Amino acid sequence: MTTMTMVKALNSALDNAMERDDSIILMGEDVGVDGGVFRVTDGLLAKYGKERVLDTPLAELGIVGFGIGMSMAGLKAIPEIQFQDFIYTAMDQIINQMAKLRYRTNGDYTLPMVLRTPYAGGVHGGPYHSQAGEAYFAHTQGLTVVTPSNPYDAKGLLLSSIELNDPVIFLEPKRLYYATKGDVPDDYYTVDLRKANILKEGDDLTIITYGPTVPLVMDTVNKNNVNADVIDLRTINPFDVDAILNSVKKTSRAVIVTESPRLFGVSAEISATIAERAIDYLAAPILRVSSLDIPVPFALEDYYVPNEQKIMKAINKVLQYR
Amino acid sequence: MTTMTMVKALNSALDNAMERDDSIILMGEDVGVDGGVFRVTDGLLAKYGKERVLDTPLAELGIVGFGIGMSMAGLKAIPEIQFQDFIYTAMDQIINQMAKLRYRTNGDYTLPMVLRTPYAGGVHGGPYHSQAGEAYFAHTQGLTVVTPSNPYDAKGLLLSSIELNDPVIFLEPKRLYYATKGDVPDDYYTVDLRKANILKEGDDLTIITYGPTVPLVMDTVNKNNVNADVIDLRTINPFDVDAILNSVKKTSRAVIVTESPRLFGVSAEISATIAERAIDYLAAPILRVSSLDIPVPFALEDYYVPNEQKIMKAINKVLQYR
Amino acid sequence: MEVEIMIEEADISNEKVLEAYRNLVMERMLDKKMLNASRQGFLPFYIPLMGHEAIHIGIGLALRNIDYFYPYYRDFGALVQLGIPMDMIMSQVFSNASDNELGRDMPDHVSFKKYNIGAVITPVAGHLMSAAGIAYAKKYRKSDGAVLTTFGDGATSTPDFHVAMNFAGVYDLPMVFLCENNGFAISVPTYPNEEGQSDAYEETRGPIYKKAEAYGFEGIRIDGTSFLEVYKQTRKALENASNGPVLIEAMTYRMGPHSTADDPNKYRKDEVPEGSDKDPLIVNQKILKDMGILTEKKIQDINNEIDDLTSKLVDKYEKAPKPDKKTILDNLYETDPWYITEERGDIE
Amino acid sequence: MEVEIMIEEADISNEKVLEAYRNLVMERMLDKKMLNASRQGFLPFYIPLMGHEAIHIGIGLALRNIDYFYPYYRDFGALVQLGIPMDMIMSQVFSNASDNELGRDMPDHVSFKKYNIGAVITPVAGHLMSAAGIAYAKKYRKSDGAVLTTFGDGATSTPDFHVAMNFAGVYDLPMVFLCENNGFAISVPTYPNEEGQSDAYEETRGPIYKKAEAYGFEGIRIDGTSFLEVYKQTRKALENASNGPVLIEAMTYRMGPHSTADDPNKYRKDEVPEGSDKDPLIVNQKILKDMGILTEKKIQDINNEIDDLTSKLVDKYEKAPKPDKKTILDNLYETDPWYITEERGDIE
Ligand SMILES: Cc1ncc(C[n+]2csc(CCOP(=O)(O)OP(=O)(O)O)c2C)c(N)n1
Ligand SMILES: Cc1ncc(C[n+]2csc(CCOP(=O)(O)OP(=O)(O)O)c2C)c(N)n1
Ligand SMILES: [Mg+2]
Ligand SMILES: [Mg+2]
Repeated sequence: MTTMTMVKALNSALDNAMERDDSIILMGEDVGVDGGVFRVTDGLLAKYGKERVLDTPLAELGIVGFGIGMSMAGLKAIPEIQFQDFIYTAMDQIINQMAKLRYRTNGDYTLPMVLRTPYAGGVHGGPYHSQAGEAYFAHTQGLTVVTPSNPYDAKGLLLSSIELNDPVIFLEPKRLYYATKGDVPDDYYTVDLRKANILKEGDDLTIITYGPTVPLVMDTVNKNNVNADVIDLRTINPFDVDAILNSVKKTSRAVIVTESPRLFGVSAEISATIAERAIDYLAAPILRVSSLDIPVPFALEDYYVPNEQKIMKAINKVLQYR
Repeated sequence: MTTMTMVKALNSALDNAMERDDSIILMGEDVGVDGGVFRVTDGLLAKYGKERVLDTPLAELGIVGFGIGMSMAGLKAIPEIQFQDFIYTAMDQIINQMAKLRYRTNGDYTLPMVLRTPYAGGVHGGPYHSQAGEAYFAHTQGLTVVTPSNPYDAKGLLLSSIELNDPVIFLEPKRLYYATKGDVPDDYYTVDLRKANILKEGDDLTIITYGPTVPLVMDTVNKNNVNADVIDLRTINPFDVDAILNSVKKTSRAVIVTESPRLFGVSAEISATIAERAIDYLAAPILRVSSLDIPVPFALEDYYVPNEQKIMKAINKVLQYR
Repeated sequence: MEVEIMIEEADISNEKVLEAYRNLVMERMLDKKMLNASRQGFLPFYIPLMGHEAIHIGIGLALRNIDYFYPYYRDFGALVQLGIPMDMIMSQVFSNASDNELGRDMPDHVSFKKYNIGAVITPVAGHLMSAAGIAYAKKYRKSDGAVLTTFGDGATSTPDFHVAMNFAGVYDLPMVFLCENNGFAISVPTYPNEEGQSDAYEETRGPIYKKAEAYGFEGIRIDGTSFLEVYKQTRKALENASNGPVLIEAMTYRMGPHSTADDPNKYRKDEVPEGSDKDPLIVNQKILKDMGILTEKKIQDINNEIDDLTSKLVDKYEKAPKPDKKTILDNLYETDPWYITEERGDIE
Repeated sequence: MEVEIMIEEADISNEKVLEAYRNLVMERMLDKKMLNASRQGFLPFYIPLMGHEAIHIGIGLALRNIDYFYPYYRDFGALVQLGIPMDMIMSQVFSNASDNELGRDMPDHVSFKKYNIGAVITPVAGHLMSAAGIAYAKKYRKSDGAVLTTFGDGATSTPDFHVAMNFAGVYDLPMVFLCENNGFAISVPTYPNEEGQSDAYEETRGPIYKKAEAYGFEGIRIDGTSFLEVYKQTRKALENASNGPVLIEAMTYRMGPHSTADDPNKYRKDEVPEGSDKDPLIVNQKILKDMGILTEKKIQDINNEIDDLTSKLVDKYEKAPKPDKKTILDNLYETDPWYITEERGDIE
């Protein structure tokens, strides 16, 4: 057990996995000699060599496609996209090849691979280093979309993702990379991909969140003594529907907090699922707290993202609703 | 006024617009000499010449990007993507340049352009000629996402889209291209992009749908004597929130029908909006009818899409709910 | 990639050449009959092959059992020549219950992993980076052989072509890129028209084979109407691929429509009519006659035999049962998520 | 494109050359001071320029008032040389309230439509097809001049590079592609390392300037450390662009980190230290001395003058007010949709 940042926890996961399994190959821009722009792959080139840690040309389409081919051929690729904002030239590879390969061949080919990428805000990177595009992946049938909220989960979820025999989009909330440290086992362990984490129990309402906004929600709830169930989804698709419904049936009130813009985002699906399956239990509207429905503005990012005030406004509205 | 198919109505819209405005340029694969694989651009090369109707190399990224540049320079580009399924190599251009240009430059550049593409099923085209990916565009801040459901709207909405000083994703339900004919004025006219179309009024429930599933919903409702408000959204983003809320407040029950898969799709946003703003009026769960949450299977497409039976099941469940 | 191997070494004896010719005739005849099946509604969609037969047969001859083949949608004959069981090929084309893909993908979009054959994908060039990744796996595992991947002339305009060629160069991948240049991407000509001949712009100004230089490796242009030429050059490229990639531009003409949804009269005059000098069937008959392998009589005998065989084949697969609708939700993930389990309940 | 024109014809008199040299010094000094501002927290992010100055000044000299310029993020000095008001440039870099973009985009991501300058975009090469479209508009409208677009060496690996080069060839666009080859894309070298020197793979095997041949037009390699050379070659290319596109590979070295988030010591040794023979500042001082335009004394005078000027400039913009948060929801669409109107209520 060591106290470490999320970056170190992810690095440790990759190291543990690569040590066990020589079919694992990393690839991406600056992941090798440089050790990754956020240092997640630091030291791995030195340890595993340039056959297993590949600096690539500047082409996200190539990074993802190279990984797909390797995984088709029995290796296990872990490509990195330097910022999620740059993933879109690879979108055809992700939606049309990666996500559909198992289904369209009826399992003739399977595709165990983990596409890692730092995502969402927190580094004041403007419209192209801050995007929270999880909804694009969540709506793509065949992908598993995971996002950790703390160092322990980061390592355990990454190792579970590597074990999965299906493609994973692993979204790393870059605002949490160095934000806090946590106790993380040095050895190999996994965290169940299909189970949400109930971070706190309470009777008055249910707050559903994941990834980058989890610490914000916990701080807000603790500081304001909110008596809430707080659910960290961990996996966005397939999400843990039982954890959500059980809690909402208990509390009758729900608020969903995400960093991505609201419209047509992941929080809409959570809300719709509740509205479909637990309407009789509801005593208040289902509210969503999110970023504004605009691109991420460079200078005004702080006014763009959800904050304590906005979350408390929604909580109070839901709690006071009669 | 002429009775025509949706294809002809779209062709007529392009013809009317190009006649008026020599800044309009069409481009895409096989849109010129061939007249488009669905014949939407038939005859336009002969009439307007190869400077205004451009056959392009096989690169969706190029087709969209070329259009963006032209529209930045004061022209009005109307690129065509041959099938929506192939749009993803252009996703970076769409999400990062097209959608954000006005916002990130604070209006220094504006981008009047209409990206047309045949979408959704109906031609038995399998996983790559049938996708209904409207959710990807709806979640992209800065885009206007339009989809017509009949020949009259097709022409009027396309002309409104061409008039707009912002980028439009114009999704043409290919299953409706030749399905029915309708009366369409030969002259120029527009249909309001931000107003939903109330196709039918009724007191028992509200059915919200758009584009490819509109005729199916109308047939189902008529055949089964369902006493429903039927709302055709026409524009998915920004959708007409008042039309939805006014109706649901009247009927207390809502079913949303889309051809795209359900999870994290457009219907989730409609449901969430209702759950957020009209919960007190609801007498039943908000249900969604959609395609299955899988890629489109070639041989079994008929079992994949929504049908009368699935829609009636949801309607009956909502109506009988106590 | 430890999978069962069926691809045989090509022993280019006269018998082998004659067998290859028979396969070429088979492709031609099957093509017509499948086109016909499509007109009659047995096949909702079909991709014609006429003009490509010599490339296909040549590829089939060239591939060794150590190689991997990632085809595109217009490579039917290569599969036949490789010796993939006809039952697998035909079941796929007719989307039957016995299709190993269960009718999930379009006709000609095969996936034969156990024969080291990739999963054909519709988006043009969408497989090229997958092929590169497979080539990297070969290199990493130090296994023998190379990867051959095919694509059309239109594919060279795509993002994927550029990126895959560049990766192949940078990582020195054991890989052969084979472009089946049939002169058109649907209606768009590969190269500039003669002045005034058409109002279509073209795919590109640079000759395709020369594009390899941009990535630091060699490109060659070959005659794609002679299967022996295709065999020879492709085999050589595969054998040398351990020294790095090669691009081959095989020249031919698409003699039919692009697909059953296409009408070429809208945009071109047919420059290579069936039975003309440039028709690969005629070209190869002439070559084999000159070699003394084929006679007029033999041509007739083969025609009669294959006509019968292919009629029976198409007849059989036209009528075979389709996949059960209950299978529709299988194999999205290894383990069904809750919503797939729920949706199974909706498939009655 | 009827917009106000500021870009002046370059009259390459000695005065003009000296003014260009002053701008080069200004770029060098501003660069240091802005880097410093970034260390002190006044600039959250900054893209260093050292090594690129001669390319920038040369470009600024070459562009005519009939041309359009679509730059990338590392072209600060070109804007200065073009005569864009310093207030506009500096307000953008410091994301101030007077920035015409209202601080929406990152430093160096300018958008100056009225000066015929494109909106710089972060995704590498994401602007190349826009530049092609703008070139098409010029051609369609039969307006004079050409489009110049710049990008790094890493950009040549992208999908966008290939597609834009191909479109430029096919439509014979009046367009100059200028690659500022500084040897690195962050940590990845452009061309193969000498054996064993580094464990990094490279961007490409083919020399960049030769890639133009794949698209049917000409590519040239030039010395990017002499602004007169860059001026001459770029001007010539712009003048000839009505005959079709050109690719220019301008060779230099990135003397600083990639950005303020980067530490080059992690992956390379500095091969061109400041003040060394290959430093563009030194290179151009030497050239101008040889031409009799510059003396040691003059160099010192200019240094002193510009040092003062740039200090005041940075000081001023460091302290200028930031955009009002109330502006945050402006200009997503021409007409606010209901949800934007609603969200305005949340910005108190
Ligand atoms: C990315 C993409 N865009 C468009 C299409 C539609 N389409 C299918 S085949 C084709 C032309 C391909 O031409 P070529 O590569 O020359 O191959 P050929 O069909 O001539 O063998 C087009 C445009 C597609 N399948 N994928
Ligand atoms: C599509 C994309 N991928 C990754 C990045 C992150 N990134 C920013 S600059 C850069 C390197 C660019 O190198 P080059 O094109 O040589 O330009 P230079 O910065 O050296 O001037 C990278 C990888 C990006 N901005 N866009
Ligand atoms: Mg072709
Ligand atoms: Mg560089």
